[in-house]
Amino acid sequence: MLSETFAFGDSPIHRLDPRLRVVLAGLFSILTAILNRFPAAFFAVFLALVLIGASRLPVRQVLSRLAVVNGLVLFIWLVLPWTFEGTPAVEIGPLVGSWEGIRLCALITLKSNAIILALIALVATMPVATLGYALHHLRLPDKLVYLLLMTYRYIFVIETEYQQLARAARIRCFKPGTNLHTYKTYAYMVGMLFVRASARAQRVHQAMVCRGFSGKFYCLHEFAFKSSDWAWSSAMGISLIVLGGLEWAPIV
Amino acid sequence: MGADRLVIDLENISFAYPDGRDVLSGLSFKLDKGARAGLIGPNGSGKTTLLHMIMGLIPPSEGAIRLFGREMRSEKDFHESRKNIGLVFQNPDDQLFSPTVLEDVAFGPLNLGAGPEEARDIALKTLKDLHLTGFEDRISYRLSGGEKKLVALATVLAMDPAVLVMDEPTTGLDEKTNDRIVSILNTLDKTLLIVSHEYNFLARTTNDFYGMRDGRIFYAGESATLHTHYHAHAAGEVPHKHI
Amino acid sequence: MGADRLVIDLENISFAYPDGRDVLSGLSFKLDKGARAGLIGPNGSGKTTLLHMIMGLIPPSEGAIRLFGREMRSEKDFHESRKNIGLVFQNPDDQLFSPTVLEDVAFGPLNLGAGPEEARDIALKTLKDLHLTGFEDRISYRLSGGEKKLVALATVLAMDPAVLVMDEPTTGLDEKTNDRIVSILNTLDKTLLIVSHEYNFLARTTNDFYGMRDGRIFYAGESATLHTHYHAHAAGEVPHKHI
Amino acid sequence: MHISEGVLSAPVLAGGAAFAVAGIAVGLKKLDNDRIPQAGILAAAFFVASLVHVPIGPSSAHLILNGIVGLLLGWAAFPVIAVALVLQAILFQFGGITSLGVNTIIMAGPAVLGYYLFTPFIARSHTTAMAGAFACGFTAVLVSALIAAAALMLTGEAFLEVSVALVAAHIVVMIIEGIITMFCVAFLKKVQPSMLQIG
Ligand SMILES: Nc1ncnc2c1ncn2[C@@H]1O[C@H](COP(=O)(O)OP(=O)(O)OP(=O)(O)O)[C@@H](O)[C@H]1O
Ligand SMILES: Nc1ncnc2c1ncn2[C@@H]1O[C@H](COP(=O)(O)OP(=O)(O)OP(=O)(O)O)[C@@H](O)[C@H]1O
Ligand SMILES: [Mg+2]
Ligand SMILES: [Mg+2]
Repeated sequence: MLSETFAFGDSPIHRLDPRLRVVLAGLFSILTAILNRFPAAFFAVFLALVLIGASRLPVRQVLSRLAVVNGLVLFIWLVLPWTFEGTPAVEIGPLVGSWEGIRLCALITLKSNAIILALIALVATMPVATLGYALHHLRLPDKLVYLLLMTYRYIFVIETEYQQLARAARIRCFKPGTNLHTYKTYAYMVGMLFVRASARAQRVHQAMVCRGFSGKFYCLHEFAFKSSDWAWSSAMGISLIVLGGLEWAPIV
Repeated sequence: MGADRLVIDLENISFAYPDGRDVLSGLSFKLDKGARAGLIGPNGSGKTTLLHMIMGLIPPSEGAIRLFGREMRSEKDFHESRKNIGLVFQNPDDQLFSPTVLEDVAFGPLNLGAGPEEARDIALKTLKDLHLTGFEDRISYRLSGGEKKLVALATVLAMDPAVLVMDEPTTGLDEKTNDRIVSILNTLDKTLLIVSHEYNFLARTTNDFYGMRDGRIFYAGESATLHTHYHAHAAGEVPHKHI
Repeated sequence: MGADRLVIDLENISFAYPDGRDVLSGLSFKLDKGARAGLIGPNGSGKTTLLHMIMGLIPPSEGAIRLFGREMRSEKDFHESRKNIGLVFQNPDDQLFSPTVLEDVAFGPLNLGAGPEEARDIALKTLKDLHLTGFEDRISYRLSGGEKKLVALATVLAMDPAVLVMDEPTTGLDEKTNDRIVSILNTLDKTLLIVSHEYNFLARTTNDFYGMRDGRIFYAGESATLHTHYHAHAAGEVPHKHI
Repeated sequence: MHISEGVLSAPVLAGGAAFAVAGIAVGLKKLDNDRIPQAGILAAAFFVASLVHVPIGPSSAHLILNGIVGLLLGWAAFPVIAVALVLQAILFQFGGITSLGVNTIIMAGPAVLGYYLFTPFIARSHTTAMAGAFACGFTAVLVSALIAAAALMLTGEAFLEVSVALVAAHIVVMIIEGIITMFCVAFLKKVQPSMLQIG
């Protein structure tokens, strides 16, 4: 089942102005993504952990989200060190792992985790609707914001529809396997989701028209920048400058 | 009973969906200001199609639609008439497309030109009138079926239409929610047109009944001509109403 | 009335959806072979949840489910029991996902191991029994509401289950389709469990009534204890039945 | 299919973002306000369908479906896929902010390509349409894998083997996507052909 696990909580981060959180997450991600030095990467992980701490999210669920990223990171670990030319570090049979390869993998690991942790702390802590309004205030095109909100509104409806179809198959003794019958069944279910989505979209559009919709979108939500937002902006601003400093300051 | 009292006046309407069979054929129907009418008919007889046609969502292949005494010719005409005729859809999930209840209810007023503040106030007041105070920040998709129906009604009432058209407002609802909708409808001072399969519900909310058959509407009786008869009923402890 | 005559035996079942409120709490329920039982309860009282639990689609948080005298512990157990218990969903759109009626009805037999030819024959025969001959190449999605309900019933009957469980088989259907479903059910020689809000329908198809309240099921009476009383009814030309 | 955060180099990320913005702009331009509900609800369906896991031998894979999305939406696939990726990032942390551009290109580029290459076949007779649909599903995933590989290679030559492994790991997925797309198109052609823009 879909759910917004982290969105509804009460913490200093949950109370921050959503616009600020989106901007901070963006800046932090971009800065971290282009880092190359270890001290900076470690500091990025540290900052992300501070944010997670401040957001008071359940540790176990945060860790389970990290598993996904680290699955991909693991894939890189399995290939890259052994194929990267450089100073040999370990040998397993015919395979030679290089220091340079290991260094690159370690850097990727730190950066990936730091960015995802910050994303969880800053953005996953708001309902998608709120993100939509924040993006609207940050001047994203109306159409894109509306597309996001519409998609968000209906993923739950359609997910329930999918669950029901999957149940309908199960009660008729459907057992998935590696065979054409299985793929055909899934393809039909997916096709049915699309057909019903399209029919629903037509009805939704009619409902919008009935309520006077004429192509213009409005936003009811206003945000207020509070003093705590200023405090967090300054603290994060300084931290990001330190992060940049660790990366770009000349080595002494 | 001059023409100025007619809010809905359909003349000789015919319609078929692209893929064939006639749904409406030579249908005529008049609804007076202040009338409260019920419409009954078998599945697929074209009730929903008819309501959508009144709202200007489907153009008739033949015949004339007059609303509030004016003939409807273009989308622009209907854009005006929709301010005065509100339709509650058969399925509330189609009607509640905004993430939160407040936005959904404010959507109509915003389109009618209200400012954000004003739309918000109208929405809050409408919710209050339907005893839905406290629902404004609820996420639409998480409401129960009955709550969704009530909020869908609120989205339409927020536009304060003179005519309220409802497509099966009570299917699948239990007696309590049913009763609540009945009592809300009975305090409204609007022209009503209600499609339903439930005689009981129609008997409690409307004054006149129409039936639908072979693509046409026929008058089926006044409330005064209602008759009563025995019917079988589950007893036991299950709570139920005797009317 | 030995334990071997019990087809469904639920003991002390409790369940809550992840987001909170208890839906079932300490529910017990027994259904004998050959019984025809109706279940009535307000919206959201957990009727659908209960039926899905019997099918093994939702695991109880507490309590035991015994079907045909065997305790159900794993998905594998349920995979077996589903051959003998068929569920017709509340919403036929959730049940039909194949492009054509024939493919939909043949889906169950195919999963039970029938070859394509055999599955086709079973499907055609089932459609014939429900007087749906000629429907095999129709597109399921485009059927009318009532036709969909009948095809959904066919998809389940094609698997020839000993027990038939139906979730609101008649909501939103007109009287004619209603009557048709009643007469089909009354010719079936199966154990029945039917959820419905319609007393009338239950009175015509079942022998015993159960109610649902506060997460439990209670016995509400036999058909013999049914009582009758007056009720308001639309007259006029609209066809309707007096029972 | 997506590349996770922290892997790609700055120029690749920036280039991906620039192309994605351009694609989204074209897509939005072709999408008038009246079609927003259509695109949004189809995006929701795409999002949900891509969570479906199908068995492959002892393992399983989730569906990608960008081929069919291309056939259904054309250029609108760009904003639709971008929105779906944003939702995946927020709800499950699949991907993040900086790789959003590249990932949009990886998924939406082949969708639009498939739309131009294969729509003509879909309208034809049964066999041709089925072959076209299979090719569309297969090619979309293949091209996605190739773009992802290219993004990695542009980041550094060290990723050559990772890229090769990535493409190789998706060969079975390509076949399955081809089959699923084929049956899905067969379904749509029967049930609602207007959705495939072939009346
Ligand atoms: N979009 C559509 N395209 C083609 N046929 C349609 C469409 N919508 C409805 N129909 C068909 O038109 C007929 C009338 O449908 P309509 O929904 O108006 O019936 P209804 O009286 O509202 O039925 P119900 O009581 O089931 O709601 C039915 O036969 C239906 O299958
Ligand atoms: N997937 C779900 N997640 C969370 N809550 C749910 C879910 N499905 C149902 N519920 C809630 O559980 C309760 C019981 O639902 P259920 O569908 O079993 O009721 P019901 O008796 O079948 O009602 P109805 O007469 O409306 O069909 C309701 O309050 C409902 O909102
Ligand atoms: Mg209808
Ligand atoms: Mg139910």
